[in-house]
Amino acid sequence: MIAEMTYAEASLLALREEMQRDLRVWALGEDLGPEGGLAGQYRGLQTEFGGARICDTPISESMIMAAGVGAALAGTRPVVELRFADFAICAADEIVNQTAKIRYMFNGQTRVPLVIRQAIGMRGGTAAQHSQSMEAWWVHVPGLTVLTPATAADNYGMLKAAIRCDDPVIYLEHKALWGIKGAVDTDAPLVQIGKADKVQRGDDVTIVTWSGMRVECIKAADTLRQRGIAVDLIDLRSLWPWDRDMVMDSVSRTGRLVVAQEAVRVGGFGAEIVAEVSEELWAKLRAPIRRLGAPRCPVPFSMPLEDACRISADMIVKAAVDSVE
Amino acid sequence: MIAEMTYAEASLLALREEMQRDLRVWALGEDLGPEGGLAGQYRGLQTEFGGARICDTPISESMIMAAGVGAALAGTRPVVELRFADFAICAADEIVNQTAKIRYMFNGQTRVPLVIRQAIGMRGGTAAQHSQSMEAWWVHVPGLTVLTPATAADNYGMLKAAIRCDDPVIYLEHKALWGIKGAVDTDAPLVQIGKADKVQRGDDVTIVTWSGMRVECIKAADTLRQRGIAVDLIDLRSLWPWDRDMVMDSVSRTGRLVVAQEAVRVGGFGAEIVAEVSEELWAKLRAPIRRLGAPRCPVPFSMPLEDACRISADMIVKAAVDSVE
Amino acid sequence: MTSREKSAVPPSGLPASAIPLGSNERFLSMLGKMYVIREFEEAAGQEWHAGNIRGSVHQYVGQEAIAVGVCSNLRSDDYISSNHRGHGHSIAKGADPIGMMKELFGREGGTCGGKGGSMHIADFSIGMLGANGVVADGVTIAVGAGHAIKVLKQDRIAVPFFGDGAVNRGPLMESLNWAKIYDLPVLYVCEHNGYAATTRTSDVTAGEGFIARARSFGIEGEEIDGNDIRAVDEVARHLAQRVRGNGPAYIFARTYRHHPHNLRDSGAYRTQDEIDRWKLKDPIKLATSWLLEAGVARAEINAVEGDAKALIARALTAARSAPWPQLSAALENVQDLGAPL
Amino acid sequence: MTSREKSAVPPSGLPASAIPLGSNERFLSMLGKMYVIREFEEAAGQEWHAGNIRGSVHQYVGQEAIAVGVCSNLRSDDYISSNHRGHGHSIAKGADPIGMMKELFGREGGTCGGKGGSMHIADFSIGMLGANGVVADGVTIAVGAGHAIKVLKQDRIAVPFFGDGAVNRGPLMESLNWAKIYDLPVLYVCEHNGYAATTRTSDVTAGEGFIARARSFGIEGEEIDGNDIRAVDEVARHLAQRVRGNGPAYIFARTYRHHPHNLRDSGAYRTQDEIDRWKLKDPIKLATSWLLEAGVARAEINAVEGDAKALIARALTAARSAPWPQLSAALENVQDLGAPL
Ligand SMILES: Cc1ncc(C[n+]2csc(CCOP(=O)(O)OP(=O)(O)O)c2C)c(N)n1
Ligand SMILES: Cc1ncc(C[n+]2csc(CCOP(=O)(O)OP(=O)(O)O)c2C)c(N)n1
Ligand SMILES: [Mg+2]
Ligand SMILES: [Mg+2]
Repeated sequence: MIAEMTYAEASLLALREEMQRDLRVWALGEDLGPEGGLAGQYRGLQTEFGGARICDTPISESMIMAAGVGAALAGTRPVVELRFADFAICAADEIVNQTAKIRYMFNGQTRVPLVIRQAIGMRGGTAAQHSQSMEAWWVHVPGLTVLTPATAADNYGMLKAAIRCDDPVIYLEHKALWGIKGAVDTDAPLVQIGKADKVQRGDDVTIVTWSGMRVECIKAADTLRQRGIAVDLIDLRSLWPWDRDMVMDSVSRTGRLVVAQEAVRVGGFGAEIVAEVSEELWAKLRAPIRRLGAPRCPVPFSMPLEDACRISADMIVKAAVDSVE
Repeated sequence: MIAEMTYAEASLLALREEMQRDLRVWALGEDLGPEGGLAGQYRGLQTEFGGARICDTPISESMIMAAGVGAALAGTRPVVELRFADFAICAADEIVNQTAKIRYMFNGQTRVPLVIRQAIGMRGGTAAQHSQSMEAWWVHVPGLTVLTPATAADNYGMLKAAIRCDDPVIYLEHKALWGIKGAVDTDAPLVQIGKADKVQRGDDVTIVTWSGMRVECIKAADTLRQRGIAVDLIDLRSLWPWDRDMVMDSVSRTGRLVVAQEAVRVGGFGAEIVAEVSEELWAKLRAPIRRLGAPRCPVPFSMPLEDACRISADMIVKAAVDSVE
Repeated sequence: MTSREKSAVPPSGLPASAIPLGSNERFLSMLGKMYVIREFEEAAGQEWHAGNIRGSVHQYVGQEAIAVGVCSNLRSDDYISSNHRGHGHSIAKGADPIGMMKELFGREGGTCGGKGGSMHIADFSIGMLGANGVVADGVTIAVGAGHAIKVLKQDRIAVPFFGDGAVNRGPLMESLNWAKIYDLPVLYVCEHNGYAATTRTSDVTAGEGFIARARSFGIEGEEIDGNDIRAVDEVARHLAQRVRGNGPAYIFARTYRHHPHNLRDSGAYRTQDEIDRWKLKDPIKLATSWLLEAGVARAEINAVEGDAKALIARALTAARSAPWPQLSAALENVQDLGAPL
Repeated sequence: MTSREKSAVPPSGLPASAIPLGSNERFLSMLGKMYVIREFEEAAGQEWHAGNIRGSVHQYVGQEAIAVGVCSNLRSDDYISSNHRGHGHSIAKGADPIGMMKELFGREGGTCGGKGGSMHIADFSIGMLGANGVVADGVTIAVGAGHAIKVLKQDRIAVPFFGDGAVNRGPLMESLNWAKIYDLPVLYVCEHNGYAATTRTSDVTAGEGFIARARSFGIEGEEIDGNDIRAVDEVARHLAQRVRGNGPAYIFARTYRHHPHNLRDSGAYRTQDEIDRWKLKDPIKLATSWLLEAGVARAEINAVEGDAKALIARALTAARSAPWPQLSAALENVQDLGAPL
């Protein structure tokens, strides 16, 4: 079946199907039942599956996360909804010191099959404590798989892949994408974790991006096409593992790379890509790599200030042009 | 006065002097009084200053950190001892969402003058939950200053500078350095935050490092000298801000760079240095940059496995030689 | 749970009905503050719907008596901290509603220069240490301020306002232990409006709730009708006195929010009937009818209401016409070293 | 605090003296387990001082009756979780001390292949979900396991062991609320040995401590002499039964650790007198003298002690001669995708 639906609806459908398919799958978090999640990603599921499998919780982020861990060790496959990624930081210990390390410390006696959902990114005035994109943190933590779907189709296919993954998956949905529609083919094979999406092909410059920034990059690529610059645009969608092959192949060909991320540039995941590419393709680069990311400041509330911290299509265009010239 | 003392003793002296100098300075954390801190960094201070200013706390990391924040807002200058850096993750929310953002969100109405001490690194079998080096996390967070002293002199001068800093400072002491002795000149001007230490000069290859890895790099530089390779060795000691000028000057001259870190290589702070240097000095690099760091796995307990995750002097030598050849 | 919680009122608590009345003038001025908050919140809601205010807005309508009653008994150098529903606390502590409205509009001259927005209003000049977007984090910070008061040997007190949803967060529970073992001058104010966002807190709160928890740490306090400004005023005065120079206490105030959690929430988890019943106990209505009975003239009440309306109208005009902040502000006040970048 | 906590024993609690005795055989086998733990711990300490074991070792000496008494009343498919002081819990639940000793030595064949070490021993084959290096995190994980039991409609129970220091961590307090609101089959076992590392817990624990806190969440349980294997056995049987298929309960066991917090700690925060007094109440001594009184022959007791010594001697020999793990193990079992790297 191919249907048009929003990014939020796609994940709702994915979770629903996985819960029907596997009785060990359940979800827990704040306000899942009455509200159906921040963007309706859980709407109707409590009615369908009951309060035990769509479990409304108190405001206890540490315990929400630990409940997921313990329940994963005891034979279930929890979907842990932490809402705003900013609050996931309240459960950082449970994620880093427990979730990520248990399989390893205990030498593979157990796995920790769970999905940790967090909404990242700016969305019109959400300000310093509700706008962060902390993907770089999670990539740095051994044991974690980190996904950043950016389309409805990927939010369907990747959430399913995440739920079926036997290791803990950090699943980062971007708030600004929730309402964006796209075609979802429910019969397509599941997205393979670690495979990037080649959004468009081109030979002049490679642009690597992920999550909400995909939208800006597509705009930028259109503008660049009009200027005669053909972009090889890669939406990584999986940050760990990331699709090294696709990126290296592309940059080997174009010799030029722009990395565009919404997160703070300093210490952002973009640095890892730049470091890897510059180490590996040093001899093939035809221009210095350009790395875009937010300035190192908290996200301000006021609209023009917030905009001043956003990476725009214009900035991406400029970086690509600089690179080509 | 110039005296020989250990890295731990140097920080003890620094804190003692700062507490004598400024009545607003106080310290809080677990087991500071009876034990004097994990490495005796607080030994005798409770007797000298009393339990109110050397405050023993319950095992409540969130509240320890938040107490520091609230107390900084209310006119004191707390030194927040979080012991193992791994437990600081239990207070990540208070650090990231509050400490780091308050000055900015409130538009400079207040500052948050406090020091967050955490012991990082491996030290002989401390295993997965007591060995982490998470400096990359803190550098990525706007609002935080991040220091990693590696010598007794720096642990004296930098702790003082941190306590006098009006912004929150993440202060990372390496467990393996506690017993290492060095000369401390208590009359020297304080270390300026953001200035790296040029450990030795050389024209063939630049090695950038910090914290415990300084020791290995010095060994490596000795070996390299014997092989006729002159190393420009930089101990950053301040990761945010980091001494861009010194690094860029050096690499401009040598054209070659090795970055050596103990932390997990993927997403480690080393990636930021590599990305910056490769972006800025692209045209001047004479060899691909080499970035060393731990494999992306939790720290194993067993000695040979732990050693397999360590960056050794030999590995640094090899990277430098590869770079020069 | 309700009846048992009621019985948990400690012996030191006076029943609200026995609280001696203050002067009419005092209550009239408090009513005025309540009106300012009410008008501010209704205006904020309208402007949000009109697209002039972005982000989240959590209105305090229905709970005004708590902020006003408590803050009327604080000194200006006492500290308060707040949560996501913070406008009322700021106004009650003395923040300027014009600056606050500019803040909600994200404009220059806003209390935080437009950088904070609704959930991040602080005013250090009046001891308001900040609203907070993270549930319960304002509480732990206030306890930290209480710790500084003790270290500095001052005689201020620190007052965190928080909701019944915050009661289940571990850091808040750590704070109760902390405030008690160090005997910090902290007056906890729990605003029990029955809900945490769309969740009925009684469904996710074990045992007797906040009061039982506070008491298990050896912290005593009083339970009050948070919609009765007289009760709040009296108990706050009494407990603020007790806390000053001493250890912690709490106020547990039952109340209700008239509006949804924030302006995006459909409100479907509450019945109209429940809302209507609580609206009958609207703190402003209650105070008005009681003041009329006490001999205050309707005209005087109309006057304070009118003043509030005028003030908020001025705030709106000021906010609408204020310029946007300078773009350079985005990179200012991050930190002294290593910024901007 | 002590006397008031004592009075908090709920009506369901039987005083230890009234507990009917089980068979001598049962207690003799428990004594044997206690000896195994004791010998294991003393050996671990010696080997640490000899430099054969690295990292931290927290010995359980003096507290053996709690692990043994509780685990003797669990099914092998029941779950336990533990803390940094975890050897005793693992052995009591049925882990192989030989594998454990190899683990402490970091050798191949260790319970966790040498990758965990003393603070990270788990044995999923017997429901041991892991020791933990982060105070209180084993508790929240066990509550999560309890949640799975409920989701899967099983009749297991989950039993977290933790110390009196853990009681002040927020996540543990969140867990009490959690276990109660979902009515999870969790039996909390608080081992109150008076200290958290070098801190006297009474100095940093407000109110009546763990029991008062648990009860404020509506969780009941029993306080026992944790050095009396009979008391632990009886109460654990009773409460494990009550918890199975039902909501949470607790055991609050008073005890003492004979040795310092870990092998680096000087122990200066405790008096020799205090230690000596508690050594008189050594759980092994107590059980021995009571078993002798009950007619068990000294030879039988010597036999279980001898067996324990022999077992641990074998464990040491095995550990010393076991090979180091293959270096490739360092990069194994990180995760399926994106590893090794
Ligand atoms: C740590 C954290 N978790 C979740 C949220 C999302 N959230 C914001 S307000 C709220 C409900 C708070 O309820 P309560 O404390 O009762 O305050 P009220 O809204 O009723 O005034 C929630 C869940 C948050 N801001 N912070
Ligand atoms: C979150 C956290 N904070 C601090 C520590 C350091 N630490 C390890 S054990 C311990 C004391 C624990 O005391 P208790 O829970 O009573 O257990 P006991 O050692 O007495 O068995 C401390 C502070 C830790 N491991 N984790
Ligand atoms: Mg509420
Ligand atoms: Mg203890």
